[in-house]
Amino acid sequence: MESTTILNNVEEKHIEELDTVVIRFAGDSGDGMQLTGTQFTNTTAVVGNDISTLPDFPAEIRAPAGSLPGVSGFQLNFSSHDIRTPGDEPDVLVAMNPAALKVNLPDLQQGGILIVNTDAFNENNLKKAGYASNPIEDDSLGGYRLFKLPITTLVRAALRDDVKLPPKEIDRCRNFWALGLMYWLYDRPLDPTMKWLEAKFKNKPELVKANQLALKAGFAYADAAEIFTTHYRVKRAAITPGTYRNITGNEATALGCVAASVLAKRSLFYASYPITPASDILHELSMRKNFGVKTFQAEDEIAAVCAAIGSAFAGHLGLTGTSGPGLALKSEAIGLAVMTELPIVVINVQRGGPSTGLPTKTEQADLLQSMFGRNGECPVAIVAPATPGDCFHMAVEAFRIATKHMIPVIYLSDGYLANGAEPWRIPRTEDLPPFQVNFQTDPDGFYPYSRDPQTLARPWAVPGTPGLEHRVGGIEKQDITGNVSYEPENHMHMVWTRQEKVERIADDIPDLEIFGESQGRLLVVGWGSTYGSITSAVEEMHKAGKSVSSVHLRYLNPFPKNFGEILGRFDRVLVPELNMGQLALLMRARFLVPAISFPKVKGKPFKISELTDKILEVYEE
Amino acid sequence: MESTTILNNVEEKHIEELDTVVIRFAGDSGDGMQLTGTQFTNTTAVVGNDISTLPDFPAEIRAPAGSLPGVSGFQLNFSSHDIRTPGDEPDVLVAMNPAALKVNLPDLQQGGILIVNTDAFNENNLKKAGYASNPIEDDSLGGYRLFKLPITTLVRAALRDDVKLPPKEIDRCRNFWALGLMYWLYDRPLDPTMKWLEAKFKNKPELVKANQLALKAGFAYADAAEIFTTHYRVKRAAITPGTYRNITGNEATALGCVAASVLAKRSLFYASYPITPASDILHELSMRKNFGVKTFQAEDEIAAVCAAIGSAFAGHLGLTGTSGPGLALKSEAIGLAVMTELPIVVINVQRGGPSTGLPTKTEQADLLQSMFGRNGECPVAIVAPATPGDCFHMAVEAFRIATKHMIPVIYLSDGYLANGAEPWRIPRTEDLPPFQVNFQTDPDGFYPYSRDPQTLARPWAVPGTPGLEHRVGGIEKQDITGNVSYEPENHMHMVWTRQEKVERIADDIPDLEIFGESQGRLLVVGWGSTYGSITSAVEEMHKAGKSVSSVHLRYLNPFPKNFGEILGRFDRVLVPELNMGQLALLMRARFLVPAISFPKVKGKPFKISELTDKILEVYEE
Amino acid sequence: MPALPGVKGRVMSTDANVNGGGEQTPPVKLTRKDFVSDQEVRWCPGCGDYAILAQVQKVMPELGIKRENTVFVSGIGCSSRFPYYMNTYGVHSIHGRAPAVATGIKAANPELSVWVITGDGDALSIGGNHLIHAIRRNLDINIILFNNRIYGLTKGQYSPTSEFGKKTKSTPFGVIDYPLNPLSIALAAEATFVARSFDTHTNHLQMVVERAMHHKGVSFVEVYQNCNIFNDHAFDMFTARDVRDDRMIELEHGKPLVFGKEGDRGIAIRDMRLEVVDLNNGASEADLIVHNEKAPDSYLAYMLGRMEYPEYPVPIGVFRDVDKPTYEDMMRGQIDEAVSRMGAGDLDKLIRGGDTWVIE
Amino acid sequence: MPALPGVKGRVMSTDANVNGGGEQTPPVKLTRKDFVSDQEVRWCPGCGDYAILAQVQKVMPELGIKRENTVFVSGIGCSSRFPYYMNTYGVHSIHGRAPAVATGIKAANPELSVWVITGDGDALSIGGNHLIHAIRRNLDINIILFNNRIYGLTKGQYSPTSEFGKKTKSTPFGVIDYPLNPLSIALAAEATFVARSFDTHTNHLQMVVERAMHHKGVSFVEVYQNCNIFNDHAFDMFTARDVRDDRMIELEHGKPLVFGKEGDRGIAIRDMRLEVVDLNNGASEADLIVHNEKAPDSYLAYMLGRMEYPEYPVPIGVFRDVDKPTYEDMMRGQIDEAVSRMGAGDLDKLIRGGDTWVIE
Ligand SMILES: Cc1ncc(C[n+]2csc(CCOP(=O)(O)OP(=O)(O)O)c2C)c(N)n1
Ligand SMILES: Cc1ncc(C[n+]2csc(CCOP(=O)(O)OP(=O)(O)O)c2C)c(N)n1
Ligand code: SF4
Ligand code: SF4
Ligand SMILES: [Mg+2]
Ligand SMILES: [Mg+2]
Repeated sequence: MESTTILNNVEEKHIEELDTVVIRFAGDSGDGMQLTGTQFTNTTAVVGNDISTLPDFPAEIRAPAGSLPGVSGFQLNFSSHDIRTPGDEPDVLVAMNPAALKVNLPDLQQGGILIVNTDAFNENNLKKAGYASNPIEDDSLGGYRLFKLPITTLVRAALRDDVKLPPKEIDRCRNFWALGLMYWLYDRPLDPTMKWLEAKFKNKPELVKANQLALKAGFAYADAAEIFTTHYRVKRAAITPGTYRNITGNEATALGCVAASVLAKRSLFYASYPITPASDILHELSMRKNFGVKTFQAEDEIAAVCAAIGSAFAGHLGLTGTSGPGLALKSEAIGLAVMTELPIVVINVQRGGPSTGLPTKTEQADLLQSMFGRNGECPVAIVAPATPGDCFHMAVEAFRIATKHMIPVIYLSDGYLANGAEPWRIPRTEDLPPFQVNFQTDPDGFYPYSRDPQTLARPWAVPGTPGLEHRVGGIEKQDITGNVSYEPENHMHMVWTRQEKVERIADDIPDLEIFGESQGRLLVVGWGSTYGSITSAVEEMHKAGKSVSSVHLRYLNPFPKNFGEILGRFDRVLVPELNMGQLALLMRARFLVPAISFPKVKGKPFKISELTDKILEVYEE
Repeated sequence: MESTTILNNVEEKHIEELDTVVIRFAGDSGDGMQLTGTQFTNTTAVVGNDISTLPDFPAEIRAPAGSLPGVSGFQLNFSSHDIRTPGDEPDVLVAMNPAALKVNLPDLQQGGILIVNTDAFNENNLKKAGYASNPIEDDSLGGYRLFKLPITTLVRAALRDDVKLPPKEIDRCRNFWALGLMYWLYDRPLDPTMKWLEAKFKNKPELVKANQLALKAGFAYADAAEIFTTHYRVKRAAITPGTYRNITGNEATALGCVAASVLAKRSLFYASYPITPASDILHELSMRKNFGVKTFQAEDEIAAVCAAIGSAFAGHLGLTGTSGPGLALKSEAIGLAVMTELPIVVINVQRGGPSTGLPTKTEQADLLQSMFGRNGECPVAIVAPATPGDCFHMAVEAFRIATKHMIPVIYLSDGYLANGAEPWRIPRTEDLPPFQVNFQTDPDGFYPYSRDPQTLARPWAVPGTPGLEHRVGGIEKQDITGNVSYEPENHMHMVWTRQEKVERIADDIPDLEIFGESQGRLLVVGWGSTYGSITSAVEEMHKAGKSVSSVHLRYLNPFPKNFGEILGRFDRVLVPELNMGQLALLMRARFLVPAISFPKVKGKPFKISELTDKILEVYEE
Repeated sequence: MPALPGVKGRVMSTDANVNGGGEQTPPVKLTRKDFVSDQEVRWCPGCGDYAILAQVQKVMPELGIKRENTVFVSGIGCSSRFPYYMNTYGVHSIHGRAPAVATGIKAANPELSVWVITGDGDALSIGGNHLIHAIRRNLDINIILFNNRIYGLTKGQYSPTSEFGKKTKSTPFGVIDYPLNPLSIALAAEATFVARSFDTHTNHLQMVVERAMHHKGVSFVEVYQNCNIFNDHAFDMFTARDVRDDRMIELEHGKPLVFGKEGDRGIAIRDMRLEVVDLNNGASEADLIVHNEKAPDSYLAYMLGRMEYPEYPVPIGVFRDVDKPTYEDMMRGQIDEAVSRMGAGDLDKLIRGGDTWVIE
Repeated sequence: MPALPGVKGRVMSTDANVNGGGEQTPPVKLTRKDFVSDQEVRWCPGCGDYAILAQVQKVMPELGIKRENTVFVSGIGCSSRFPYYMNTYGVHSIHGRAPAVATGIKAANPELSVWVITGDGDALSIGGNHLIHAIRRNLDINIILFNNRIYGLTKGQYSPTSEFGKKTKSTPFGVIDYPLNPLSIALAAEATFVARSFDTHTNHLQMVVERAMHHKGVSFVEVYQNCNIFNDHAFDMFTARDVRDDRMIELEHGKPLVFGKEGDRGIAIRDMRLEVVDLNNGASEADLIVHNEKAPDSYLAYMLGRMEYPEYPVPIGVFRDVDKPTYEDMMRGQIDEAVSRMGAGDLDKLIRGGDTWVIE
């Protein structure tokens, strides 16, 4: 096959084995860096490495070309063993313009490879990036292995004769040239991307040709040019066999909800008001109409959750999704769902707060809002996926719990999971745990608030069923009959019942699994999107022979049954969170453990190194 | 004076000394029981007893006459020593109809005095009240000292000759007849009420006459009739000298806000959307236009808080008020106030929840919503008045803190404080602590987010001031400049700064005072409206020689500085709350103390006896 | 793989009962009693709400809809207690949100007959936005707004329909907000059916409720309702029996706008203004506007809806009644189209979507 | 006792500066530059927002309002970034709530010139209710709605003004909601000033902004704005230079409704419908509607506001401009009245209100 032949004729050059590489592609929004990153990812997946990726979009507003806020980046981490994060600091940075360099250089490792498109380092762009002098001319970049390539010029040269496209279009092939170069550098085949281009531009043969030429030209240039003496090989990783795909958290969340609908044999009704970073779930689900999925773009978040409640009353899987500010707006209506004991799922893709905050950045600061952000004693169940792929599984779980226990469930994703991607081993439908959803149909002895002895769930009796006519609402209900009741004892009983319904979910969820020894000096407790970095950090501690273990919560209300008991088995408990210590607060209150909070609120995930440093500090103390 | 003469000619009858009496007047909404209660209260105040009262309205919807939901009650507790609650169980119940009897009898003390208007116990009314047989005929009331009086008949007889009013009007004088009777029974003068009637119905002499006659008739009847052999006297209490008035929590809250406006020399802007039990604050403030108070009935709670924020930006004292469901709706916008660091006060008169819940009942279940009910890390200051009169003081405090620290303050009242009344020693304006509110006016070196070194407050720079033009908003701000910033370190710094601003308020509020010994076996911790019952219960423990003390929090975020240290001095900590343990959760998380929660969520305040029982249980354990 | 929800037979199994109990089989004739729930009615004696409840309960059986296929949804307010008194399915939701809840119900199960009961505060104050959006989407739901020009449940604050200058608990010095006209708002929100009636005009009220029910698409009905506790006699000056004929006008499709005891006055338009003309001197029937519910534009309905006493007679009846595809039908249509174009969804295919690779 | 806030001299010390720097003293002549803030403008190259910003910054100095007395308030959206670029006071509030924030500012300090900048989603989707209530209260604020018929900031979902059937990120099968007409909504909400212009028509846009500013009371201005990233060419089919004259009509008070390159067409009304008539055959100027901004009723404005291309030319200009007392003036009036009736508030008197008794 073509690629191998290419690979052969480069054997002369020195090849070095690496087990992990972190690359970041950075350029202007218009430079197609996301595409470049995705292509490198897919090819790398095919080669059999483990991968984790993280795109870094500019903030919501499109910024002027060449400006700092306009910089778009894509980082990927690939390895011959399994990895769980996109990596702390890139080993390689490809910077397509000065702004990209300015924004991303601080992250590049000392001595890291730095590839820049010199053609873009002109007067104007340097000014936009706020460079007084040209960094690639002065020697401010001494600390890196700088490769200065006139990419634009080279692309034009390569395509001039064979391609009939306007100059503008030709220049837009730059990113594939850079991709080709990186393929050579890390010994990847070209043909997956060659094929992809053919499929992608089926009806634009000229574009296929142009980009394919650019790709090959980049590869050939690296191969021929003197500057690259070495290239690198990363062995395939030992990965569980199966069919894989790359998936982002938002994609997985949407797919999980569709799966729940199929498994439960109930139509999915998704009501949402667009908001970053949750909007893609709406976009994804709105394309799934052939699954009977109904999507409703509401006038605001309150209407969205209310419509979801209405659809649940009518027997659909009622779903609404938003981000922090939207969850705040939904809080009164979620109380109605608690009172009417209807099964809805509320997706909250957390972002930087408070208020409008940092809409495109990640954060975990809505846990306490999810627990307590409603008037009165108003408990709901809360789940949180740990990885992009886990979003699929936990979305199914959210609906399983909501429908079995007749209770609203809040599902806490975040910006990092939402846009981050990882290879995901695709499950087969028949392997998915089906779950039963039964409607009451028998009028005999029917009471809207009669209860299942195990779960205390009330029956789901939907309009259209003769003999089950009943009224629900937000005023306190008499147990069993569901009639309005202002009776003091009944109120206490119902407050207790709603609380107890949540507690009993603990019988229905898996125990926590401990990563590492089941007891010891330090336990690291995490939840949600920090799974990757925490687990990697703890793994390093294991390598260093430290008595450090970790547990990761995917069920936050109620807690898994064995949580308290596990906490008792460790001398110290450390809780890293992308907030000021919200889970830590709940743990301290519930178990009276002196849990140590390790907060980070910078709109970014934890670096493994930040965690290992903190772990050692607490460990040694 | 007239009363004395009256008092004289009853000397023959036996007089008994009591030190505390609890009376409840109960009848149909139409029977004027609230008025009767208020008159007895005022007269009793004049006589110099200490008093505490609690009205008990029917739920929001007017129910049909004679029905159970239509029952309206008014309880008052008066004494020769100082008291803090309306009392647990009435010694005397006046029931004007069967429904009133049905609803209120369960609370009456065994052997208590029960006065009923037999004329109202007809077929129809008995049916409406759900009585199979007539309770005053069968001997189901054996356990009480029952007095059966044909009040309607007696009133008609008394007024027949001298009053020209339609029968309906005449019957409506029943309540004053009953009042007269009670005045005799508890040895109160008639003339305050006589005078009040003259003032009240200035232009309706016929009504004055009718009611005065009824009042005297009731008094004379008791005096003459054989049935009452004894009457009672309650000595004047030793009360701090001063001018007193009765005041409800909602009145005091409104007055406190007006006072803050006068003290700070800033106009008050109150934006609110009506909701039980907060609406009276809007009604009260809308009458205060001559103080420059601007009231704005908004289209909803969100508009209300946003308008308050706007008014604060423009230099007014921005105030909004609501109850639990409304606070939920305001949560997103409160985040904007936190981000823009503008001083607003948010009044939340808590009611039974969740959702619509029990709108007319009291509860303390919005503490955690107030702490955490917003997206992101979004701290605000929280204060809570302890008594109706304290509402005045804490409202002033709320504005003092908000304006000095440039921060939103949530003020947690509840239905019990809102409608409950107590004699309030009226402060003199010159005795009130004035507080300075300074606007920035000097453009020199002005930055919208520069900070006061003590409080970290930013300057209040209002439109209309030349040279201070600046923009604020909900996106994360760069410290000092206030420019939009997505910079990671700045975000962490600002999250910390907003938190630290709240913490530093602790330097600016009084330490907790301990009621009882400063250390010992058991500390009872309360907050808000439970002050009266907790303090009374602890006082009983003191009488019983138990080592029990109490502290009462009126500042909930931040906690007073000495709180943690005090907790350390007691073996056990008990936290009674009208919720499922919300303050207890905060205490356990913050101080890791094994605080024991004593929850009551029945829409009613604690009875002193409930507390003493629980205290003893925990004490003995 | 399992049967696909919402695809096979288009509507999901929830609806089975609906179809099972389906419209096909001739409905059993029900009576008013069948629609009376076991809950004690809790309005003030003399409240206009009683009359409206009675008419709705009366009309229901005549419309031949089944109780089990009927859902009443309300917000919060005295009027919003309504669903408790109907022996059908019901949701007493939260303040202002009934249209949104109803949207979810109707979109989920288009076979249901969905009714929204709301008040002037519930619908036009806190709920104004949901109202206009539910209307513009033209779901086939029936919205009945009980307009008593006051907040009843919270005991007497002014509402968006309260008269300018009115003194209420929250406006001791008088209202300074200009009131909203519910009909104007509904029409501006592209309503396909707009009508008005009042509590004590029983036959007319029945007629309007029936018309609303029969209209396919959103129906907006304003009902003047007397709150005898906090806003008594709010409408008497034109609804009182003795003055009614001279101060109100009943709109009828295709008929000229005539009113008055003697039927001797009418409404004409003269250089872009509506005018009351006297048929006894000068004007003739030919000058009068002929009412047209079906006018493609909402101009006429808008104009008539803005007539107010004393300048004009207060109009009641059906202002507008035109047909447009409903939201739920189009939603279903898109699903059908998707299924026929892409085939019923296959979960395995879906999750394998995009680039995949196999690790052995 | 301390001076009473908001009473002595009516407006509180905050306003001192305003009065101090008062409208009395002839304003220093400012230039466009004075209104340009130091913040880098962050819209996509080619966005219509730039043109609107430029016109507003140009008009401001000509209106002679002071920077320090000007406040721009916005919600969330691309358009809502506007206040950052104005060197005045500003609040970039939260999504949909700008009218409410502006209400608080204006009511607190009526001396300020308050502007609301909002988008079609911000104003008509999440913010619809605040918009209509701010309008009906007739505060003297100027609301400019940037209508690009799309959600720009969130990258391309449909908005309440998006065309029926339009394919967007959230409607791959096409929009099934019927769009709202912003002018209809504003008029139904009792607006006293309603106008429309579009981004590239600089002089006209300036004229409209100036008119809005001079109108005492709420001013609602819809501006068609091109989002060249997510909804490019949305308005070209009638705003493009070459077709503009034939497909749009500029309203002018007191003038007959004439349009077309040759000015040979006009708008007439025939049995309750607007009609495009040809002046070259049949119709004469006399048949045409004469525009009247001052019409006491909003009928005409409502009708004209509903004209849409292709059936009609798209109207721009001032549709309605009538006078009504403003909310903030009436609020102040009630305060003045209260003070003159009861005397400036005395706190001691107040808290001693009601029955008191003395304990020695
Ligand atoms: C979120 C929220 N805000 C406020 C209230 C208080 N509230 C209940 S009903 C109502 C208005 C009632 O007026 P209307 O809608 O006209 O109904 P009516 O009682 O007159 O029939 C208000 C303000 C509430 N229940 N919930
Ligand atoms: C409470 C809340 N919900 C949703 C969002 C996300 N959001 C921001 S702007 C916007 C709509 C923008 O559209 P438009 O108002 O037309 O402004 P444009 O960007 O088109 O100028 C949305 C949905 C938000 N910021 N806050
Ligand atoms: S308050 Fe008014 S609207 Fe409410 S039930 Fe009573 S009469 Fe009817
Ligand atoms: S997305 Fe559209 S509206 Fe927003 S800035 Fe870009 S072009 Fe303008
Ligand atoms: Mg009403
Ligand atoms: Mg837009």
